[in-house]
Amino acid sequence: MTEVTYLEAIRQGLWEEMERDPRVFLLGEDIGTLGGAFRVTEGFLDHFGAERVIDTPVSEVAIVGAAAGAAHMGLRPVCEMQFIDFISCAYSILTNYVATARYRADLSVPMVVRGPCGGYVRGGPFHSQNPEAAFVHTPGLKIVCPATVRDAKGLIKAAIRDEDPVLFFEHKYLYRRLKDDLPAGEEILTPIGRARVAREGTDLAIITYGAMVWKALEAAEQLRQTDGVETEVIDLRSLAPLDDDAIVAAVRKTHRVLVAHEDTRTGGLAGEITARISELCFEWLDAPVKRVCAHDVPLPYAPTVEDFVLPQTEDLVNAARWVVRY
Amino acid sequence: MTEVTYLEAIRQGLWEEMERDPRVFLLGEDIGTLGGAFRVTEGFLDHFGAERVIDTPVSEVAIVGAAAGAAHMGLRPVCEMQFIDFISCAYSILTNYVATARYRADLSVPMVVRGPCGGYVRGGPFHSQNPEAAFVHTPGLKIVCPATVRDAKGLIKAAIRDEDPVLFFEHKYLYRRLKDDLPAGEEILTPIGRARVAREGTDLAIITYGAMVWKALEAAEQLRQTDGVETEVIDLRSLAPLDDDAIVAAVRKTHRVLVAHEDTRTGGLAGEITARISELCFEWLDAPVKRVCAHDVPLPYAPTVEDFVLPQTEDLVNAARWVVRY
Amino acid sequence: MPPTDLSPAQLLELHYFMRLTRSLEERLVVLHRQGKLVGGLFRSLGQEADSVGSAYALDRGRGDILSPLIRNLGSMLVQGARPVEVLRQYMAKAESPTRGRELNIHFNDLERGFLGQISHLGDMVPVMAGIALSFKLTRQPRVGLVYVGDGAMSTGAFHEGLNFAAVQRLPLVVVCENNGYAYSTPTRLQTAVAHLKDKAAGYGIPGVEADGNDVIATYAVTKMAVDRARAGEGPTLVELVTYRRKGHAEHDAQPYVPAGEIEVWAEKDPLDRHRRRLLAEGWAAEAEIAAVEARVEKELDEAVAGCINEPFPEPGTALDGVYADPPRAEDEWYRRLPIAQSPHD
Amino acid sequence: MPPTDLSPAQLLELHYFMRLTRSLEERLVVLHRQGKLVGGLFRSLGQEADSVGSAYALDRGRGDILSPLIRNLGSMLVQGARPVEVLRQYMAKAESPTRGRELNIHFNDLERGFLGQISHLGDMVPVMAGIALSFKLTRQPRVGLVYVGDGAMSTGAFHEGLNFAAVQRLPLVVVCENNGYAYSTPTRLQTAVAHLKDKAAGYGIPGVEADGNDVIATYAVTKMAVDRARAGEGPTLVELVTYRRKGHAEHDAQPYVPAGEIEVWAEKDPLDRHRRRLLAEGWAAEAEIAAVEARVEKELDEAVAGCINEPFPEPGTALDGVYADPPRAEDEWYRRLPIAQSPHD
Ligand SMILES: Cc1ncc(C[n+]2csc(CCOP(=O)(O)OP(=O)(O)O)c2C)c(N)n1
Ligand SMILES: Cc1ncc(C[n+]2csc(CCOP(=O)(O)OP(=O)(O)O)c2C)c(N)n1
Ligand SMILES: [Mg+2]
Ligand SMILES: [Mg+2]
Repeated sequence: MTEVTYLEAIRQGLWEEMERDPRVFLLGEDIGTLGGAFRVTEGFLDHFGAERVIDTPVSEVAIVGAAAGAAHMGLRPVCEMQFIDFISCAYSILTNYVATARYRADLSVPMVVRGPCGGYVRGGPFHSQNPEAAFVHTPGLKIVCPATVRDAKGLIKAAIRDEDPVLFFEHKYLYRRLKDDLPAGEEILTPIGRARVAREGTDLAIITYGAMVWKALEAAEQLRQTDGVETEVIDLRSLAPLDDDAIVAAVRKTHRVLVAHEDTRTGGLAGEITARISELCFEWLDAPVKRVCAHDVPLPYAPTVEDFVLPQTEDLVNAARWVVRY
Repeated sequence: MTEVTYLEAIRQGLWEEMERDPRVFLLGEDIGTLGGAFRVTEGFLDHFGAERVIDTPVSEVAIVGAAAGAAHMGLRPVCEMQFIDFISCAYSILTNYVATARYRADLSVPMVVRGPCGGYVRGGPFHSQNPEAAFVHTPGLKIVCPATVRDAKGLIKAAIRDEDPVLFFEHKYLYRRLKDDLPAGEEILTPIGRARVAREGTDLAIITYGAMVWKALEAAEQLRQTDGVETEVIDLRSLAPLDDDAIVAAVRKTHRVLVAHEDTRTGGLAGEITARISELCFEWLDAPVKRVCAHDVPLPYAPTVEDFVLPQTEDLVNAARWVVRY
Repeated sequence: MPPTDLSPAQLLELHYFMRLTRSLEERLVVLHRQGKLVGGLFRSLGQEADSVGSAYALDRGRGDILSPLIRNLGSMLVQGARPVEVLRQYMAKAESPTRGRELNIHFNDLERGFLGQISHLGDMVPVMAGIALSFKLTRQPRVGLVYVGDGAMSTGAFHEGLNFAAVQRLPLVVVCENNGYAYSTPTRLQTAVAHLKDKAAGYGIPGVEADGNDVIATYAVTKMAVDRARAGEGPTLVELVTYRRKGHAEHDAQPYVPAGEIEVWAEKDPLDRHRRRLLAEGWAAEAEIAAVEARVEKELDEAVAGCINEPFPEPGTALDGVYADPPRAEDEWYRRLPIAQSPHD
Repeated sequence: MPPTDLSPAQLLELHYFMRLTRSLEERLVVLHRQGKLVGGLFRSLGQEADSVGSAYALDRGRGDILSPLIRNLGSMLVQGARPVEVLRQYMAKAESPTRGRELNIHFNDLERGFLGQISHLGDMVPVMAGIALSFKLTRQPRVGLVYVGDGAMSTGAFHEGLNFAAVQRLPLVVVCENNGYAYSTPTRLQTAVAHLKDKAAGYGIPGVEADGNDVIATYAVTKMAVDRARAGEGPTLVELVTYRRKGHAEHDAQPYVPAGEIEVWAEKDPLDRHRRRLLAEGWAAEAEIAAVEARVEKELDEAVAGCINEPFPEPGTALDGVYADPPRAEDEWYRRLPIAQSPHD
């Protein structure tokens, strides 16, 4: 067992897959000599060479498009977006070309697009985004968001091995703050499409993902201590496909649900989850499903306003109390 | 009163605004000499001249970006996307630059992006899209989807007069199929943000928008005739902002709701509406809110498969029966 | 002596492919008028030489791959696409290569060497750059070729894809069909350059130009670019100057075209030209050419007969194959109604 | 005689703006080390001449507008941005031009003639094309200028925006700062062209180049482009060759830079050069220069003192101004808790 950071876990996962499978290669801006803006691929260029670690021009469409073409030919490209905010530049080619390729043309596109997402880091409106909603809406893409060190490794490896395109959103707040022991010898693979019960509880479930899992766990602890309320926390891990069984199980167990995410509310993924709950287990609800999300504004960067806009642990506690008392 | 098509209503709205306000100008691909792929701007070039009706290169980012810049300077550009499917190319500049401009930099961006959306026309995966979900998720944009001839005119005029960027999605299935009498002298303006009760009913509400309004009305008529069920149909008209009051009023009145749209289900707008209902009027529900949307696949083009994938009147009838009997 | 490395048999085969392209489109016109097609019909009348000649410069045996745009039917036929596949696509048949999912010539077979386009112009450039990248990374002496129109070159995707290919010196040939228009938009409203090949300078790659209505010239200029790519010297931008004699699609009556322009170009018809040359140079006899033309019509008779009565796809097939896993999308709940039990069970 | 139309006073003013840029950044470095800044710090050390000289070529009186990128602080100062605004931005103060919403030099004042960038590289090119379009449509003799880096030129947005501007012959100047790197990526991995100005050919516009470390040269070359634009002759691509002597941001220790490279460029420091020249040519006396430099420091002392203790914005201001109407975004329900009544009421 060695303690590694969330970032190091991603690094290890990439490294192991590149060692295992010569078809895997990386492309992105500044991933080679620099090792990436956050150093996720530090040392890769020296070890794997410039053909497998390609420093590209500032061209997200080219990165994604070239990855798709290479993937058709049997390679396994992993693209880095320097910040996930720039994936928007490749929105069209991802949703129109990549996502539809298998369906419309029987083309395989086993590729991964990964990059740092998320706020709480004073990054402002263009270095803090959570772009999952638009992509979850796109049939043909898979999306994963690891919350733990273990899943950071397990999901990047599973994503690379998947036959379909996977977007891998890694939370930059967790990069170096989150540490955990990972067994040295074990091959860690997290199945895509399966949620995780991050904490067991009976009075209320908080369904969430990404860095918000940790806020939910904090809230759960506080609720136990101050209110005697037992909160179940579901870490979705995979946003597409969603794990309906895990969602339904949590609702049946607790009858009261908060759906939480860091992304803005309107049109965000929490609406989808709420609708699924309504459709799949309305009868099991003792209270309305309520959402705890960011306010519907671009994310401002001054600490006071960023903290106001993004949901905080205390907001989850407040909201949980409301739902439990309902 | 003269009978005009939905397409002609948009044309009239554009024409009147250009006559009224010299700041209004158009830019897009083939909108000049050709008058647009669907002839919405036929005759505009001759009347208003090449400076106010600009044929652009095939460059959606340039179209939207240039419109934004011109809008900052006090002009009122209206961009045409030849098919709304190509708005994806401008996704980044729309969501990052245009949508945030007022918030981050106090910049006004009074511009409209309009274009033909929607299926049922054998257009295949790239000429049938309904791109609203990703944009409804973007604070700073307004989105309207007229279902009627009157609103086609009233909303394009309101969109042009709005101080903020408005996406105007016009349904190509309705272009020439839908006709209605419009009063000649009257100035038609439909307020953005306000839904319309398209049909009154007490047993069930179908909340929808765009071309699906007409399927809902057909379904409602069938349900009355065969089941004696009275269906209320809400035509949202404006998707951002959503008219929460109208949604809540329909739920309070009918206690049973279908949310329907032509776009695919997962991550679509119906999830958002379902969540709002859950949050705002859970107590008034006698049945789970259910969604009637397209299947989660890219839209295929052969008639059999397109019809299967898209929701049909009969699907609404079936679904309504389920909800009513619940 | 032919002006290139092409044998008389190959020069005749060029005629075959051009004739096949044109006749296939003519069949489609008839089927379109009969209401048998689903969706629009896109013609390449007058541009057959540029598609056929350029594709012919690829080496199918070595696994070269091209990606056509809407007016490059001819290039697909050269790569082995069969007329019946095209007919099925246009008629949205269950047996069509995309099983009725995608339109017209939007289909592919990487084995035969063609990748299907999507509608969004420009995207195929970075994708083909990726295919060329795979050739480079796996050290295969294969070449990729991607078509762009005068219009498609204005897209950001074109720019990013070609720039990337140039920096990486990928074995990619970019063939730009300058046919005077993008839908109704004349080239002077599309770009301020005098020649589209001038755009090569912005990528640090060579730009070359040829008469797109001369099939031998299009072959020859593309062949140079293909050889260059195969030799590891990177991309070339090849401009083929031609003219779109029909509307953007069949429904387009070309009101925006100045009077007389089409007629001028009809004079330069690439099939007529090549046919005359075959005869004049003695590369083929009238009877041989006639036999090729007869063969085209026979093949097309068979192709039409072979698929005209085929059914549309079964509705339920629409849910297959969005992902490898899960293999089938969820059937929406409302389609599984009426359900027998009460919803409360 | 100065080699341009600039008077000695103006030549001294160029020194003032360069010195102001550098000293302001030096103040920011100190504040950064003191933990007073929010977010990263981006330097333009060694590039002050290109920003200042090019912006100086605009006519503020006529309402010319520019759009800077991250390393064009100098250009904003020329257009009238005040150091205290920059300091407030970097410290995310409530009184900052964006009220703590956007980072560093991402702010604007169209009256003074600068438009704030967003992070997404390339987008400002089409937006500035739109501003230039408004000048053309309203027949105002104004000019727009947009900065791009060697990296930003690889974006699709750059291509689409510049192509559109060229076709429309808009009064737009595109200044490309070739500073050798995009973050860690050297220009040879960014493009295959030898000179970035070569990219002009792909748009049918002139491309010109100047020594970016010679403030007079950058002024002169940009002035020509500005005059051309104002005369209705369309865009020019101006390449200014310079070098980024600091990392991409303060946290970047530039491990990717070959040894000795920075030192070579330090020799060519634009401030030293201009200062020497002012003296050598007799355009300014040592005392005058010293007075300018003292003025800079004094202004900065005041600017820092004037804002250092200001507060961050009030949290609730975060909801204002997403739209003109409604003026305020909804306060999320969970923030309005705990509510007094039972939720059943
Ligand atoms: C990104 C994008 N925008 C708009 C369109 C609509 N469109 C289809 S074909 C076409 C014109 C294409 O012109 P060109 O590239 O010259 O090809 P040609 O039709 O002349 O062969 C346009 C604008 C599109 N397909 N993709
Ligand atoms: C579309 C986009 N992709 C990626 C980035 C991340 N990024 C920020 S600055 C930068 C390098 C910019 O280099 P250049 O344009 O040469 O400007 P310089 O920093 O040298 O002034 C990159 C890649 C971005 N801002 N926008
Ligand atoms: Mg063309
Ligand atoms: Mg640079």
